[in-house]
Amino acid sequence: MSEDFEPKIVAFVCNWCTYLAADLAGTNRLEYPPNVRILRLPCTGRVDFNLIIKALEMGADAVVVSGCHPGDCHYTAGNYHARRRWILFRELLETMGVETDRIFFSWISAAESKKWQQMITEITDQIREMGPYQAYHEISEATA
Amino acid sequence: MGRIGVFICWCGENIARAFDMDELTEAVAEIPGVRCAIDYKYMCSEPGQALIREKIRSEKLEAIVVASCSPHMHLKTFRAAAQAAGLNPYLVEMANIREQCSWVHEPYEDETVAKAVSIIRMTVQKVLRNRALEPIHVPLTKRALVVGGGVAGIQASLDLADSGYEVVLVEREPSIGGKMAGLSETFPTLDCSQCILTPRMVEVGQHPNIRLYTYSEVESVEGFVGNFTITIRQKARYVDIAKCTGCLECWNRCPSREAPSEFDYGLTKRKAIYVPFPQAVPARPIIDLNSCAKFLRNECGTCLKVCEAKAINFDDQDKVVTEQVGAIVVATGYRMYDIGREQENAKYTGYGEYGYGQYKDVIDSLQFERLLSASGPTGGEVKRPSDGAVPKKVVFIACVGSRDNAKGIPYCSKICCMYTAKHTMLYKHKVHDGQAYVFYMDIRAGGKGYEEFVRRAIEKDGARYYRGRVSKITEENGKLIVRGADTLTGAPVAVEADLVVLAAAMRPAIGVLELAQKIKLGYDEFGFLSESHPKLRPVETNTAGVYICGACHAPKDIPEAVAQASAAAGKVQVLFSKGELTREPEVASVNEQACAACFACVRTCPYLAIDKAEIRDRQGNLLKMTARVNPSLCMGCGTCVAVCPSKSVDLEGFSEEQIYEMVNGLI
Amino acid sequence: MIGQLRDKCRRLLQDGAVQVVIGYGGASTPDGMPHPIFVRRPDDVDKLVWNDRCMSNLTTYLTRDAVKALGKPAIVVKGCDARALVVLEQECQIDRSAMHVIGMACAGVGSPRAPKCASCDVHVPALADEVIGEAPETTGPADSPYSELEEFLKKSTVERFAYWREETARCIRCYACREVCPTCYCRRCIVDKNRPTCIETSATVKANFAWHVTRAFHQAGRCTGCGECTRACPVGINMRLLNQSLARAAEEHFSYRAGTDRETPPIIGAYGLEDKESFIR
Amino acid sequence: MSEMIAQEALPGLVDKWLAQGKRVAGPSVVKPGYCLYVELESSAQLALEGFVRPRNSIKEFVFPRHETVCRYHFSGHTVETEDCDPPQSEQVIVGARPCDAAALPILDHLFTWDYEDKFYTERRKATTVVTLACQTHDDECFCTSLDLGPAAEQGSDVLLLAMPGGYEVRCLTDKGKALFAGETRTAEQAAVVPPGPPVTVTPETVMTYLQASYDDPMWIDLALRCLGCGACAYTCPTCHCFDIVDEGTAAGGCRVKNWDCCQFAMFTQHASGHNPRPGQSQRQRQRIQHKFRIYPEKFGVMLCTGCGNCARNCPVGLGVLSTLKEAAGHGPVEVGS
Repeated sequence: MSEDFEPKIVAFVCNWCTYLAADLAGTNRLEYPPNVRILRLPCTGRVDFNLIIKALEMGADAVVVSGCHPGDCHYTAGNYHARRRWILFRELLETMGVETDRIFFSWISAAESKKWQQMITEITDQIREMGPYQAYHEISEATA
Repeated sequence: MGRIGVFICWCGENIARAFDMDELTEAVAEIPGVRCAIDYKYMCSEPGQALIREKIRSEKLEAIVVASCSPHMHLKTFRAAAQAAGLNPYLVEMANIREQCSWVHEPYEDETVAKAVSIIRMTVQKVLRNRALEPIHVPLTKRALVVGGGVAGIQASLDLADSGYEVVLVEREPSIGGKMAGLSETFPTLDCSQCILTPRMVEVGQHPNIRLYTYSEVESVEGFVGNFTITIRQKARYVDIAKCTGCLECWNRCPSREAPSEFDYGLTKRKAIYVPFPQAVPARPIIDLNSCAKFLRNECGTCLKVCEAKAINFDDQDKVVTEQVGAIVVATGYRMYDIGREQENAKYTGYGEYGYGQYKDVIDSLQFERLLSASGPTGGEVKRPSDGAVPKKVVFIACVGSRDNAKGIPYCSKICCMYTAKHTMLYKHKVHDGQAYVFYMDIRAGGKGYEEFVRRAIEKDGARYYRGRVSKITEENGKLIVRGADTLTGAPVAVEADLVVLAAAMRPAIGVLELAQKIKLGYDEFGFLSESHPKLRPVETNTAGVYICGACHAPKDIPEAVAQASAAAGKVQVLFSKGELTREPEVASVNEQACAACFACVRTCPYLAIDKAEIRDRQGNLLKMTARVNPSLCMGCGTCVAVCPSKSVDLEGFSEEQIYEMVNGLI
Repeated sequence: MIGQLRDKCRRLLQDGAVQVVIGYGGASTPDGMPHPIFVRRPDDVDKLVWNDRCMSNLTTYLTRDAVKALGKPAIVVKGCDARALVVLEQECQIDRSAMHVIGMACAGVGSPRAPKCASCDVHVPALADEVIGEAPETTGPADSPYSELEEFLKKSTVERFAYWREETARCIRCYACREVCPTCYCRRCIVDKNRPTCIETSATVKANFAWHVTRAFHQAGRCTGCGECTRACPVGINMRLLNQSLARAAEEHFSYRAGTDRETPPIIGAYGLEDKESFIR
Repeated sequence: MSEMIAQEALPGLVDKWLAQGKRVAGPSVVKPGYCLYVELESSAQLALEGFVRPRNSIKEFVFPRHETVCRYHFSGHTVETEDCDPPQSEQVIVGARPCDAAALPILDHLFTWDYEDKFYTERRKATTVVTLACQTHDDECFCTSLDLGPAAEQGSDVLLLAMPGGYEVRCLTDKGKALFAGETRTAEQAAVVPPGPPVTVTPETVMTYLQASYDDPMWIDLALRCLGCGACAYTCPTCHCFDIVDEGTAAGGCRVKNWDCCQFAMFTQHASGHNPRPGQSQRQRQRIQHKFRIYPEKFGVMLCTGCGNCARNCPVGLGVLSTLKEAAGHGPVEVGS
């Protein structure tokens, strides 16, 4: 893998837990690689599968979706609805041969800044190791 | 292309130390749509805000991005600043380059700088699609419904009524007062329960702002916060309480005395026409169909003859009335765990081994309260039910049901430790040569004066406490043999008791689930109603405009129930404090033409904020069905958007367009 | 069978119990596939046919405005087609009581037999007002509904991706798969929405891939396996595999089979506290 | 006497074109039951027998389903645009059916009559069409009704006709001659042109009917079963509608030209929300009227070559032939059970 490959990681996070965990990581000066781009959404329940596909089309090498732990959703149940959709969506991606080891789902509470830091660090290292998501980049560039 | 202003904050050194601020500002100025990019040392300071206001005006900015800290920190600040300059506050977004960039990444590294530009670019992409929004106004009926007339419901009703709001109080029983009306004295001060409660009950009965419906139930709840329509079923009482003068001649003359008294928990019998207890509010009688000779055999009719007010009406029917309210307080209280073998739910197994229902002198603690009460069946003398003898040895068993997973309940009922200590004390005060024994698991006496109270029961009034469970109760020669263990000494204990009192677990009142479904409230696996947030919104629920207090939420004692009731009333007052409701406009809305009316959103919405609606033409013909969001209920989670296959529902502030354009900014 | 069917439909139309029969009619060629017809006069019921080439799932017409405008329908369904009625009813698209459902006992359709027929367990339609014909003698489904998928999943991720890259590259975006599907009834498909463009309309591999992900996932817990999408595709994209993948997931994780149970709510829009989350960090 | 190429020599010729760097397209069985015109990587993919005709048409090699016509990118506060050029490389379509090739002159006219669409014309100029005369036909074929036939030459540069041991090669244009120069030998006999499908409708009767039947309720009945997909139009050799859209990101994007279809509700949807063809009956009528009345009235030629692809690809068996028969008063063929 080329030395200067910098993974492009897109994170869709909920406003009330994971976004705050990332804020807290900042407050605590918990350093992690800058490859992640955070998109703030109200709730993981708002994250549609099309967004994950869109991120891959935009050249993401990995996608993270993260929100409140079960039972802690600011909106009571958004994360439960999300979880159910992910269960199904992962199966579809498996069948389609999309590399599901580049798509991460996690629960990170507002207090778990350390978990956020660790997860992003791990994912960045892992993707750096795996290399760019060439197969998807290729179809994104192919015309027909 | 847009006239977007980007204001980049140094945050002193917090941001500035990670970037060459001039270069960053230049790079941002090149982002398509950006009219001007300006950096400043402290954007949130007054001069910083003044700079923003000035630029909004001078550059005629259409929207702005403040690149600084987290929106959780200062979004409100900058929205207010924009508003002061005449820019709609919802045209302001923040790019978080401090918490999520300068504080966590290596300063001056290419990737760090690239990330900051990227964050700002994405935010510019978003704000280009922001729309000016206005707060949502919802009309408000400033009347409240209180369900349940126990101490919590009474407190909530009086607080609201005293602050000038009309209250509709619905009580299922013929009188308000709830469980507390039947208690003897209350811990830890030993005030007489009725002495403190009955004046409050009378106040409710006479309050000009309270419309009291007793012997009534909530049939249906329609509408939403500020605008509920309540249907109430007034069950037939066969006595017109408007005509009745309360002379109680009917009661005196009724020949029947067959039915077990509900108020005395079956320890006594009552007549067929009766007032539940002397201090009842309303102090008006009711006829019990199941014990009245008129209804059973078409005989008698004495009450009809003696009633001068002509208030008896054997043809009485249930009446259904509707009330408009803006808020609902649920205070439906609790009931006791069914100790005997018979259970309505297989999850709960009861305590057949304790002989409750089999041995007359094994009673529950609410029955013991009646035996202690001056207004009780024994006039306050402790006499056991079987033969009226004064019991010399009384065993109290705590945690009957509570904290016993095997019996279906893992939770602590919280008040049993205290009232059991109270029972031993009151017993000792009445039977000086008597001995109280208590079997307990732990003593939980957290509360003002509580621990001291329990110590007094043990040390001053000589109650003997055994830390251990009772395995079995048997009857031998007129004595109840209570076998248990003292785990502190490791020895088995057997007490020959004259009376056994079981401190049964608290469970939510019967029917609360049906009510919860009508009001659309959440509840836990035991049927206790769910608060919106355990710490910060303890009396709110996820249904806007509905509040909970008292034991319907969880086991609690009187002071807590009352405090919660006042809190719930306070929340209603906050709700009622404005002329109308104003809500954040970042809510979902449906493109009704595109909507296919599959109603996946309706099934998904955690707040039941989406309804099935009809679109009709001018002649009234149905054109199509559609989902429709009630903006007064929507909390803006956006789960509906994700499940809508055609994306016919969208969320302001996090619209499909905004989010996709942000992703499109990931270049 | 055909006599019974025509008699029944004649009576329904004569009595005014229904205004239209949605059934199968003559093919344009002798061995051709009977096509959907809409019989509105008792005299025309002889145009109705029934044979093992009746492929179409006619329930797709129930949600169409032009068909709805004809009045109360009677509809001819096979067992597999009838499952779509359950989904349409759950999703408030049809009023089951406002239609007459004529179920046809079926031993399988297509020559060679359609792949779905090998795993058929609905030879006799459920939810029908009456069933015409006798249940064929079978010893239960010959095959698991997911055997093709299971075979496919033995390939590596790279092989699977390459397969779908090739399949979707052929897609011409005619949307026959969407239009023929009874449960794809949106008034405006997400792919036709351009603010924002979730899925590009261009027939590029990227956009075709996104389209097929979307089409399939929108069927999660809803697809009843009638196979019409795959049959309709002019370029032979094997959408059946994708549908199977989600149907299997629904069955495995939520014990749910779309279109078999009117009482259980659809799995999207509901959730379970115990839903699997082993893959969530 | 005729020029011929041996059966076994044709694959070699195809590979030779490929080796010359030409793009070569031809029928190929991509999976059982699905024969499509595809871009060939080698002659091994080429299939010339065993099917009536491919399920798609050759139009996509001159009028692709997706084509970028220009690019734009943001540079600071300006937008820079960049014109795109159609590919110039030579291509050969081998094994085209006469009904496909016959569509090319129609498209040639259409893409040049008022404005020259260089994306079409450049591609077309670089294309040589080697048509193979039909040996078989099925019940959906009706080329003969449109004055074409199994060996029609319209639009072809070379016409191949099967004969024992190989193909008779009829070079019809200079481009065709160049392609086959030195590749053929002279044979004793000429190929026999096989019979085509029977003539079932005549354009004249159809035209007359269509002129009078704009408001005929037949359209409503006919369209009831139409599902509104684009399978007919997208596999039709002559359908040529397209849509121009911009697709891009914050960096820029492209303006693309994609196939479009008059059977889609969105096709005529106005921004106002109004749709002049709100129902499938109007859209079906439009398709037929356009092909057999409006276009011929304007340009003198029917917008159809009788290939029958519409019927073969329609999920509910609705093709123009059955519609025309109905329109001409013959009524559709009904087959009982």
